[in-house]
Amino acid sequence: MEFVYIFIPLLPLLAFVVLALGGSRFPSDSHKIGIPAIAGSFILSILAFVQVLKNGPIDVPLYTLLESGNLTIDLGLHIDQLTVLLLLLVTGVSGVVHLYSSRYMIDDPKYNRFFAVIALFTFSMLMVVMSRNLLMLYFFWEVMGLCSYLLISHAADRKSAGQAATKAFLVNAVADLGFGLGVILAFRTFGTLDIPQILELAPAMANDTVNVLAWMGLDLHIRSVTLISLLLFTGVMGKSAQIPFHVWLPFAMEAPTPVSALIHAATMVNAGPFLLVRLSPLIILSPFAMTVIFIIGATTAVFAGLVSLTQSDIKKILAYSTMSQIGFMVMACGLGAFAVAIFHLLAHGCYKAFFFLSTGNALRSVEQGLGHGDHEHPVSDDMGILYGGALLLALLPPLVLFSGSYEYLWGVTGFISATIGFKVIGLITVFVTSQYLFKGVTSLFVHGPKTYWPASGQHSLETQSVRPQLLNGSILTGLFLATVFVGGLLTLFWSWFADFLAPALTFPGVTLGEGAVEHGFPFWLVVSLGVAIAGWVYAYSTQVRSQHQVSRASRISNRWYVLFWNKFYVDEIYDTYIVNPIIRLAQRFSRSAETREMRQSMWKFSLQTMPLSDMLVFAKPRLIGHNILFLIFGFVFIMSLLYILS
Amino acid sequence: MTSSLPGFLFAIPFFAAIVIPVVGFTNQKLCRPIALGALVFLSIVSVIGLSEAISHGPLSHEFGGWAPPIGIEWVIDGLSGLLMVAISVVSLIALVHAGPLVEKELSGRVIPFYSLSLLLIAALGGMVLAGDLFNLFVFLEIGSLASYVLVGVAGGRSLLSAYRYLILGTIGASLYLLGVGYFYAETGTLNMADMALRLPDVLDSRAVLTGLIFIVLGLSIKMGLFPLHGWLPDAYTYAPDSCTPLLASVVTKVPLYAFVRIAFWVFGMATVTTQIPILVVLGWVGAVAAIVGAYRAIWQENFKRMLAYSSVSSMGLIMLGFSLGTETGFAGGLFYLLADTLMKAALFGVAGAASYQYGASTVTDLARLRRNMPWVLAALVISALSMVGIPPTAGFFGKWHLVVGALEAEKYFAVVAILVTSMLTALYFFRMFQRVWAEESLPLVEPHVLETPFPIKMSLGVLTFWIIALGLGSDLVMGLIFESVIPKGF
Amino acid sequence: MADILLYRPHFVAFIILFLLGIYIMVVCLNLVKKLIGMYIMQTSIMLFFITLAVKEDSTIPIILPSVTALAPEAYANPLPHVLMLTAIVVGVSTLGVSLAMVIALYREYNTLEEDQILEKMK
Amino acid sequence: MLSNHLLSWLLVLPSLGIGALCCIRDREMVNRVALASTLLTFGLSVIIWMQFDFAKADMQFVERFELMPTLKVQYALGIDGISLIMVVLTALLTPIAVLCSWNTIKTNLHVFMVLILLLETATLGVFLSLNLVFFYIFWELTMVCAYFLMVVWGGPGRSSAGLKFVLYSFGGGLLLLLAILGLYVQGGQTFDLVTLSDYAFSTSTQYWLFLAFFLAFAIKVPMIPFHAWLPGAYAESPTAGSVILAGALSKMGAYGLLRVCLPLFPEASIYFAPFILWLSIAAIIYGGLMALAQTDLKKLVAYSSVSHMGFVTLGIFVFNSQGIQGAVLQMFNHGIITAALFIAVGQLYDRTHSRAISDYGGLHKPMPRFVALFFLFSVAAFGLPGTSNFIGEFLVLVGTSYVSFAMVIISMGGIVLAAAYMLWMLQRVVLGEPSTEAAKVLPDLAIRELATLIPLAILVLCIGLYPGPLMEMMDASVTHLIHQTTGLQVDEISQLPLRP
Repeated sequence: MEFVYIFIPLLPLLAFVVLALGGSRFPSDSHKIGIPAIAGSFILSILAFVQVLKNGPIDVPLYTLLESGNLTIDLGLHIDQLTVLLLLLVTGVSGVVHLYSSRYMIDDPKYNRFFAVIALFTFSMLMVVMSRNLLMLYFFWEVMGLCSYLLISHAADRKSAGQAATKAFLVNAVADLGFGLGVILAFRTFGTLDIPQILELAPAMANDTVNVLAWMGLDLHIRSVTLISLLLFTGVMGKSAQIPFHVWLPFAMEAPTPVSALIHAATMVNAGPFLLVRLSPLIILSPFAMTVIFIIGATTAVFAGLVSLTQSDIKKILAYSTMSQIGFMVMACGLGAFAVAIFHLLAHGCYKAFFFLSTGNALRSVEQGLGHGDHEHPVSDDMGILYGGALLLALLPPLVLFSGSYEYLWGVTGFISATIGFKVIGLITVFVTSQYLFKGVTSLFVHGPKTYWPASGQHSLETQSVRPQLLNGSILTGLFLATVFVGGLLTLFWSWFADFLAPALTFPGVTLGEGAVEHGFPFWLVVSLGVAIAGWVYAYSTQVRSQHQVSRASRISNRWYVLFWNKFYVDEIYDTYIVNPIIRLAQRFSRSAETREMRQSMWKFSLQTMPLSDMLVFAKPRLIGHNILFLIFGFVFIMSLLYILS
Repeated sequence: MTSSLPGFLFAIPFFAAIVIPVVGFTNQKLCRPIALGALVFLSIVSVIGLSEAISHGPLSHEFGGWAPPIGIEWVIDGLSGLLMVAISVVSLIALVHAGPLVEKELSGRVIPFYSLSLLLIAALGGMVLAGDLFNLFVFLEIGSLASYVLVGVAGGRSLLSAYRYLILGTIGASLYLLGVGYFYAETGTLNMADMALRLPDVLDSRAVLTGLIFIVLGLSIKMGLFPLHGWLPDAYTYAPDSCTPLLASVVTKVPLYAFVRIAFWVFGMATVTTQIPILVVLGWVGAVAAIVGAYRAIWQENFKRMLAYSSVSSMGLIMLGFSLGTETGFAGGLFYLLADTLMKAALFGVAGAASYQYGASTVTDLARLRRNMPWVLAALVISALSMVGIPPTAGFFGKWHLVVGALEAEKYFAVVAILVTSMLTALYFFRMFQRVWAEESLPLVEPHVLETPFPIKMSLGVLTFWIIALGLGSDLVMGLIFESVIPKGF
Repeated sequence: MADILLYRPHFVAFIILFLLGIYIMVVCLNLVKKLIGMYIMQTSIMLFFITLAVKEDSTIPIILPSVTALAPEAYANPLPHVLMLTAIVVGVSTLGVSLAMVIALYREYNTLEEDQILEKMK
Repeated sequence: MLSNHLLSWLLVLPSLGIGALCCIRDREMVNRVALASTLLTFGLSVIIWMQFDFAKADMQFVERFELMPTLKVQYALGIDGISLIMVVLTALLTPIAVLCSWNTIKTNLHVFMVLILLLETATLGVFLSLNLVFFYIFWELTMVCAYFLMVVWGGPGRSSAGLKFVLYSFGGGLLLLLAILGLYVQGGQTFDLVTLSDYAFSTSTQYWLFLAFFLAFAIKVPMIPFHAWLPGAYAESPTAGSVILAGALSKMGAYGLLRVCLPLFPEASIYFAPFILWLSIAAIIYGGLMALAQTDLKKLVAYSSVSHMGFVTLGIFVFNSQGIQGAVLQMFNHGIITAALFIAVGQLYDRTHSRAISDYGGLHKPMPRFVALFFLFSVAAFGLPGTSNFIGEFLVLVGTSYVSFAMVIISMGGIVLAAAYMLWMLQRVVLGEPSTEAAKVLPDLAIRELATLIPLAILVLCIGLYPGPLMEMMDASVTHLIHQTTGLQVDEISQLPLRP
């Protein structure tokens, strides 16, 4: 019976294979393969949810990938409470995006490629959340990156798309270096890569240390759990666009909007927090790692929020907002509030998907020559949805974080001093979030969209008129309502949620106590809601007063503004201090190899003989070389004397 | 019958050499069939001689009824039989190859060419067979005279190199004769076998040492051993293309044979390595010769000159092999000698063919072989690869045995020298290939290019075949050498 | 040194002739002069051989039927003479060939001076 | 007859093809005969694979008879798990090489095909020989064939590249000869590998012989200070030449290390291992950096090959199951992937006659099928999970982690570099707008061209997803090899401690 769950990832995979191999035969019907597959997965996910709810985790063994010495990699699916929630999220959002795209992308020349890749993506994301083995997880973690690359470079004609895709992949590759190292270290520490086994063994190995400077002959012992956690967290930082690996996400907005919704907001970037939660029993053993995670998450949350304030492109604003939200989840993980992070993750996934999709709609209408002040008629509907969504998103963090059992949950790690920092950062983020979202939505219609579809002839008014807006509108509305419903429900039944998730997070020594719910609806929730609304109002008021904040700002704030607007110059710093030096070094190597080749003209053997050869003593242009004869001369003389003297 | 075999071996080419002018006077076209017929006969007889010598021990033939040591004795044993076979077969092929070339470049001198070639072959045979030192001298000079003339027969520039060859060759011969005089003064005999018995008593005498040095010097000039190779590059470069395959392949090898005969049979292994350690010196000389010859070959633009320096290098290698003082080294040297005979004949044959058809003389000109001459090109490639030492050709196994010998003798300088030489050889031959298949488009070809004449193609084909066959049959040849050639004393 | 001159004067003479021949071959630029040097060198070797055969109070090694044979010691060694006879033939033919070459060279270059020939060949 | 001498037939089949080709001039027939004979060889290699007993560690299908008794040369062929993989690789790549030169070789096609077949015979011979003399003969033969393929049918810079290649290879070959003969003189007058591996050499002898062998093999691999011949040779060869050169010939070096250096000179191997490991790491990084700076597509692939072979040598000299199995797997993968990349670049070259990256761009529009395959091989080249390189690199890195984590980190940096140069190249070649008008109408791959790439693509994915069969194939042999090198018993090898 269990093996039926193999079809959860298998259906999208089959869809991918069919589309990739034969997609060109039915170019405009590709969605007819993708959508049923995803729908099937979604239904199976619901079944799995019910099953898990009833009987607890499910294990589906697959096959043995490889055996080499003491290394054995058994692939298998592990479906527990955590997985099942993410399965629902992924298949759900993916299904919606499939539906949406079937209309949105209809006149795209690479229609079938698009569906093939998102099917592959869905497959690999499902495998990431279901995989039982760390290597398998890493495996699909990378495949997701590949899909992201393929989708960012979807509009390959644009140079910027190609650059963005390369950048996204490379930043992730650097980060995954840490991930890979973490996998290897985990194997060397635990002797296995099976995640449940590792989590079981972890407490026993808590005091195991690694001498990281052994190769220099020095002594610096670090606990291996700390090291593994940090290394794996590096991968998380890449995939979830945490500082300092965040640079790729804004550029990834080169992808079509449904992709941004699916990958760069709702699912792939969520893999990071998911991994942290999945490995929570391991990470929690290392307070140092927890602190680092907290700091990175918090910094990202604030930083991304600040930057997004200054952006004028709606998709970039959303990208930074995503970063900020995920920073929030990571921060929660760093505090030990894993359930909160997951809750936030699910809610954010739904909201963000909705938000991006509606932005796509809005962009479509603006872009058809209707933007820039000519937006009264077609825009107004969408404007309402956008504003509503923006408000909701702004209120999400406080709703999640300052409700329920957060205090208890993050109190688990026990460092009280962080409490104040957490709260301050939380409030700042809330304030900033509500502000930038508002501004983002308005700026879309004030400044006009900066990127997305090029003004090519592809999207003519004819195709525009064919597209039924109604369907998309209804999907969005449905999604919106569903998210509100689910969000509200979960908020209200928080304790149920926490209890459901608890088995996946349990680790020896810590148990979720009763009474977490009693702390619900405290003072802080009210405060944060207030702050959010204050931000909203502030943004609205400034927006009304002036559209050009720069001109009005004082000199100091002006400077800050420029700093934010330039995203703290992180891209420039990377280019100057990392990318360019490496390329320059490579070119220097290459040049020196070339000049060496030039110098070795010996290889080319110019047609003249080498002058040196004429300088050799034995080649005098005389009939009888003197040297030879004098040699003989001398010999004869000496030998004759020898004989005579004998 | 069999006891007079050595006599036959000399007589066949010698009488052919005499008959040719007589017959040729009436009908010039008969020269070639006579010469080739004589050589075919000679080859057959020498093969018989070799097999007889192997199966029944050395055959000796006394002249005029005088028994050795007083009488003149001709001996055919394993070594001389082997050399004889090599000489007769290679010169047969070389003369087959020479046919079209002679008609083209020596059209007025067909008779002297064939006559002198046969005289040269007869003299070489005589040297190989001679059982006493003075006889060897006489044949050395006869052979040299023939080759002087062959070098200069085309006139022009080749005359000067022939003259130079003559002067230096005569000095060499004189030195050899002088050395023989010293030996005679000490031992009172000229017969090699007899001298070998008497020499041990007088080894302390400086006269023997002096004589040996003179002989080695004299033969070194004749065989073109560095640094006494001065005559060789010019002679090979300017000699007519019809003569070079013959000259380059065997003429220098036979003086080397004479040296080997004297060093290992007359003196014996123990003497030349310990009491009069001439082999040590010659080992070093051979090593330097091999390297310098190969190095100088790199920079040659003229193809035949490059091959000439390559001969200098090969001679060094062979000498190195003989001087290693181990059985394998000796056998390796001998094997390489045989291999080099074939390879040089083939390479100079290619040079002749190239110049016959395209007037190509420089390495760069060889590129023209690409057009219309695939078989010649193939012969060039295979023989060049053999020179470089690519398996499974003869050249490879030659180097193989040399290295084994050097390793067994623990003479590491020799190992290094062989390897360096191989590397340099590879350099100039692959540089040649580089020119042959250069990126530049081929120079405009003369409007009417002949088909390569059949004799040239055939002889090159046979030589190439033998190069590979000798490589693949290396085991048999080495077995034969180990069994019936290696002198006592190792 | 004096002893050598006294007891082995023939060796000294041979060495001097030999070296002289070589010296001429090296130093003289005229091709014919070189040949002269060459022949002197060859002759010196003959001298050397012949002197080897010499014995004091010996007679020529010819046994006539009319004369009773003496003890072997009483005859000069005949072998070197025979050898040198051959060597002379060889030397003469060498000289003949070389002179023919010189004639051909002269026809080609109109000179017998080495420098000039080399100059013309360039 | 056939069943008793399977390995000999493996050598004979291409030779039969050579014989047939000598009599044929018709282009189409020449192609067909060459293809048929290579395919038959491949089929035979698959049959051998089927009949191979994976559980045994020692040589199988052994054939011996005295060939040259005086020289102690035996005709000895045998195969174990490691050489079986190499044989299959070679037999697989050659038909593909024949296919990809179907129409592209304009002159002397039959000679070209003869050389290809000869090269195949020689390469197979290297992998099958149990006698060092045979090993050497085939070794040199490969060099000669590859040289002539390069210098006759090669690209514009072929002369100097060919000379460089042949001199390096020949120098290496001489060292190999010296080493083999040294082994013969020192090791009881035999050339037999099986006998020699039981022979205990004294330590100093081991050092010298090891160094000579190592240098010879390192030039072939090539390892870092000896790589100067590589870019030219790979870039200037005709496509088929590059395919076999990079695909099969560079494996001979690594194979030699496994077959000769490790089992015969265990002490020396362990003594020099750190040095070689650092050289390998230098190769990984240096090759990556050089590839990053290349403007020529073929040179880029060539330098990436330096980097990949660095992983192979890295894996070999860590002396544990993961490392060596990973290395062997990497040899196979590198053979397939680099060959495929060369074929792809060759297909581009056939269309535009340019190898410069800057002459391309926007290929995704006119050539979608090509781009899909090219993309697959490019990402496979830097070890994206799902492709075979990932498994190999991961195993090598796990193996290396037993030695040093610093090395693991640096070599992972090499993987990132690989991703950088490959993706950057893709960005410039595949993405964007076509650079010229002509580039917009390039024809997509024809069936024959697809037939060269698709089998390789399938293999890359299959091994990436299920490397089990290959791992099983070499498991026993590798364990035996480690046992010979380190002296550990079999159960110790499979249960290495968690931390060094």
